[in-house]
Amino acid sequence: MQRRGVAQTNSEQWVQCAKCRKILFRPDFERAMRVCLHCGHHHRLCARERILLTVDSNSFQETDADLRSVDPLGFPDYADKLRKGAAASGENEAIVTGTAMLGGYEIGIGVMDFSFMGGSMGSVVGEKVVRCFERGAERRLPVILFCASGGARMQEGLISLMQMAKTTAAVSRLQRAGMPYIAVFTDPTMAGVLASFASLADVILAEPGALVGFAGQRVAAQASVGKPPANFQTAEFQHEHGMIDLIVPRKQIRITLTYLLEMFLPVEAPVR
Amino acid sequence: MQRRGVAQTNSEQWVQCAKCRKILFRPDFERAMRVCLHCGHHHRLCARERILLTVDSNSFQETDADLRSVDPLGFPDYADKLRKGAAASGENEAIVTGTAMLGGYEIGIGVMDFSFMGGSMGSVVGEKVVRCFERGAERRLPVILFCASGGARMQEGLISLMQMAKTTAAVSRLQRAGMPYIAVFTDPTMAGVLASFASLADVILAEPGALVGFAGQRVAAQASVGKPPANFQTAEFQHEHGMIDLIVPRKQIRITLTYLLEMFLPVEAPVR
Amino acid sequence: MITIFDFEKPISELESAIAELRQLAAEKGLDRSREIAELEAQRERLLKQIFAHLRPWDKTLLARHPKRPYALDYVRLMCESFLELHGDRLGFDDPAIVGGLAKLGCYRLVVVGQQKGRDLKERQKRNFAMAKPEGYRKAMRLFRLAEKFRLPVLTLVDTPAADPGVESESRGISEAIAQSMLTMFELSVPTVAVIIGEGGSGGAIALAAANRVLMLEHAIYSVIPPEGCAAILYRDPNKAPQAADALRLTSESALELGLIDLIIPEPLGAAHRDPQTTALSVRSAVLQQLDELSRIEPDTLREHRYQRFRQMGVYETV
Amino acid sequence: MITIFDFEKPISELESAIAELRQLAAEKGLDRSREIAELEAQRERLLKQIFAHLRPWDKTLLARHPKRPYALDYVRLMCESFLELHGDRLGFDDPAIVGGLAKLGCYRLVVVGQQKGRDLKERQKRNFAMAKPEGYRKAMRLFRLAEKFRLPVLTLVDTPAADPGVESESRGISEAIAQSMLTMFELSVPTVAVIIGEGGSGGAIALAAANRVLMLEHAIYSVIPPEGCAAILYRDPNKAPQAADALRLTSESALELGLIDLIIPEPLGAAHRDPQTTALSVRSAVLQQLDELSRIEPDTLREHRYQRFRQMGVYETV
Ligand SMILES: [Zn+2]
Ligand SMILES: [Zn+2]
Repeated sequence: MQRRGVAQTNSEQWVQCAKCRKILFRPDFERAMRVCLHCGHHHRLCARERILLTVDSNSFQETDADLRSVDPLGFPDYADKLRKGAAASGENEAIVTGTAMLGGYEIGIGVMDFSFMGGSMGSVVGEKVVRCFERGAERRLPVILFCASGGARMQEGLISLMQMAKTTAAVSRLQRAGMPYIAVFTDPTMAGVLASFASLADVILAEPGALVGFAGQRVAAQASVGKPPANFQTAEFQHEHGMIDLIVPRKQIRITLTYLLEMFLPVEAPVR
Repeated sequence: MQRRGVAQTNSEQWVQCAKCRKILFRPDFERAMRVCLHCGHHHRLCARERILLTVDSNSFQETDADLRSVDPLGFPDYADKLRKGAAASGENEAIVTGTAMLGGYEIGIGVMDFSFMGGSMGSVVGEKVVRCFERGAERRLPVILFCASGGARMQEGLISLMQMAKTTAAVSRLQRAGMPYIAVFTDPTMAGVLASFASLADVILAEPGALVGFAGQRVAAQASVGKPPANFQTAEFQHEHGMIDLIVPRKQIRITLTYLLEMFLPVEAPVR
Repeated sequence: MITIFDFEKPISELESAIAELRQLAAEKGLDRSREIAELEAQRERLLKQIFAHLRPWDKTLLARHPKRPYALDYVRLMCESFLELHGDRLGFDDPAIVGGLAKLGCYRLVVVGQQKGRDLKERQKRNFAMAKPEGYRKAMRLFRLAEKFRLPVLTLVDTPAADPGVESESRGISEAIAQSMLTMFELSVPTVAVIIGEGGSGGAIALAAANRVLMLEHAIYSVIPPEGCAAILYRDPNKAPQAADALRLTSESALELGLIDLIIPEPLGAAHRDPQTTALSVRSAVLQQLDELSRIEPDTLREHRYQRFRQMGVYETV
Repeated sequence: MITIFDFEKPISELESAIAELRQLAAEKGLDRSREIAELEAQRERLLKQIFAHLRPWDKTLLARHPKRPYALDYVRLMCESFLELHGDRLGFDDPAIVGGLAKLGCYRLVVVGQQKGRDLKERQKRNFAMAKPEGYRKAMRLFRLAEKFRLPVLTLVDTPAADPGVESESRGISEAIAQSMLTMFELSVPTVAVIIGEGGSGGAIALAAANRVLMLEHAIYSVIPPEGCAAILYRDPNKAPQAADALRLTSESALELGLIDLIIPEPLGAAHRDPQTTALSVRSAVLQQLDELSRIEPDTLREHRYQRFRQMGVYETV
């Protein structure tokens, strides 16, 4: 698989599209929210970029930034990988959470960052997701999660598997509070994250071309009789199969989320 | 389609199996509950026979026997068909309902009779089914329904379509009361009956080989790309496709129902 | 493609004449307005005359008219906004049923409807609005969303029947229809169904277990297609017109029998001659129902809905 | 088929010797009971010695042992009665997951478990206990039945993983796993999960979101199969034994980490050497949990279950 997410930097002024390989003028590329102006390929965003592009200006207030992963099993190279992940992403963990305003509505928000250890879910990601849902239930905030993850974090062993159950339980909290939960699948949304809180949203949006699936492509192909279809494990495939409500180009995500909040959030009874 | 349900009478002593065509000694055949001793084909039973074979002796008390169909649309030949149905079945309508004991448990029971206008559901069948569920909800009785029907009764036009909604609504009444509802699909269970109250039971049993499906076989084949499988629209097909819990030979229906009642009905808290 | 039914033929002849005259006048720069006005008056008289005496079979043809507005046409013409949602979350997304979130007047709604296709390609894609189990399961998912967020539900019914094929049978089309009705009965939000075209048996009632059921004037609602009924009754599918009579599948009959609550009048010449006006009539009828229903308590709504269907049936006690 | 793992080899050699001696004694009518007793004592010593020092990889092999009792074996050996129910009511019935209504002591239960196949044919039919979406959807249907009739739920977990194939992906395997957990969290009846063999990642946790999670002594429970982990970690699937060490997938580790509640001891030589005794141990462990849980109020059960998983996770605050 090509490194589909990353636009190669050729110089300060120019970048190369990871898909069509065309050269793009960087200011244009950034203005297009890192969507290729030629082929429409949606390049990955880091968490902070996503937040900037999504919520109302200056409204984001980060929460739980003080949580750090430890190495509970003494797993080979885990401590090193955590350091490298922090360096690569500039974040302390694979998710940034907080509260913000979106289209004038107060929301709880979580944005995963694939550049921190492939967005994998260990104890800290699990805890931050859970706190996001719990905060939503307590303060009656809708929750919006941008997913980007290769799955559970193997380096925390069974503890990371338990994060699937823990985050799922927290979804049920928000549900009982009657608050909306909207998920946005970005490239990639896989395995343990897809098979837990991500798939349980009231409405699921996805960016075009995002990789979305359960098992690795090789494992899936080996376990199957026929050949996987060409668009296997893309957002488009999952949309065809009823798992995603809408494929939404990056530029329209903000307005789509706003419309959904407007539809779902309780308002005063209409005056007649 | 052969007249699969009916065992031909050759004489007082002998009958011919509708499926394998073998000749059977009538007393043996009746003792086997009209199941062919050679090929196991389950011949249709009329409602009264079914009740006799199912509930505890002398426990059946019929209800709503006083309801009669009318001809609300002035539909061609309907009045005549009603007369013929009554003559053929010895019943006033296509379902007999009541209360009874089964394995020592008090139940509400309804048994459809295919020999009355193909077990079709018009106003009276709908009303009797609804009363069965309502009685179950009010008196906290589990409800057991034996289905045998070609579908809605065309001769009552839209009124008969509404019986699908009406009986479905009544299922929700019983559900809210927390009382179990068990359906037994006998040959045939089709169309408007299958697509309403029949499919909504907590547990669904079926007799081997019963025809169970939505549309007529010809319509289904015409609307499909491939050829229907050999067992299309049999109880076995529906079982493979997750729509029926168990295929139960006629001899074991009583004991299976008793076990289910034992499992579902509230008992005193176990003593410890 | 222009479809002209027998009873529409004289009208369309007049319409052609009017169009020709207009063109001629424009080309030659002549004033033919008097003649045109006369022909138009004639057309109006003829329409009134013909539409005053439609037989159930004529209505069947109108309900199936290829130019008749479809569910998404109504959504577009009557709602302030609409966002379609997709998928049953079980492996499928059935294009024969569409649904989503709409604004209608002061209401936010979940709208679910059966959708026919306008051209051949879309018709095939939408399977002629014959929903498979996944269509009803998508509908149920949206109904549950409506319940969760306390949004009223509007369904737009327009289907010849549920899909009867092998695939649908193998995924439990009967169960899906039954569950769809059950889910509607369980809702505690206001629900309004409008039969906009063909209300075809189980496929239709699956989306019509609502607090209020309205019908467009020339829509039909039937337990069996007239062709199928004719095949059974007369052993001749060509006797569908007689079967349509026997089945009494018109809006007038449904209202008389107490099975629907209201007929929404169509413009003279039926909905396809003026979709805009038709949609506005639907809009105001639906808004009126919502105004009434939204004053009722959730549990009472459920109970009213139960009683609405509970009393349907005609029988005697001896 | 006889499977002898490396660490079991000396034992099976002794067992062969004992069997030979017995046969010889019987054939010749000789009394060799002293020699036999000696060999048996030796076997016992050896078993103790070997089983005192099992590595995580040995446990992995034991958990996958082809003679290990499977879900339906436990049901048969420990329940007074059982009626299997079938189908997800959505079009499928997955043989990889079995479920039904059982009596266990004074309890009536819903039992759901992953079921491996004993011979090649059954193994294929049951897809090596790798459930497809429909398996979890059948489980959910049975969970809801349990909730409705206030029956406690027992799950028996034994799967290498959920089915990862194209078919499962296309029907939403991820959604099914997530919904299965969610459904378990919503239950207000007591729920007990027992990891009886392989607790394979998402496929396992889907059935293990219970009030109490027990593990058989030699079962494993892991976020990833050791082979898969080795392929990533060492770029060599043959280094699975090292990966098993790193993953700490044994019952002892799970208990130490506070992720399970209890280890159910197996007979000397593991469950497959004495299924009957193992099943009775499972039975009494489950009954004890049910006795405790059935004293707790429904809402409290749900809250306890939430808190049980809520506190899982190891991190620091800076
Ligand atoms: Zn490009
Ligand atoms: Zn026979």
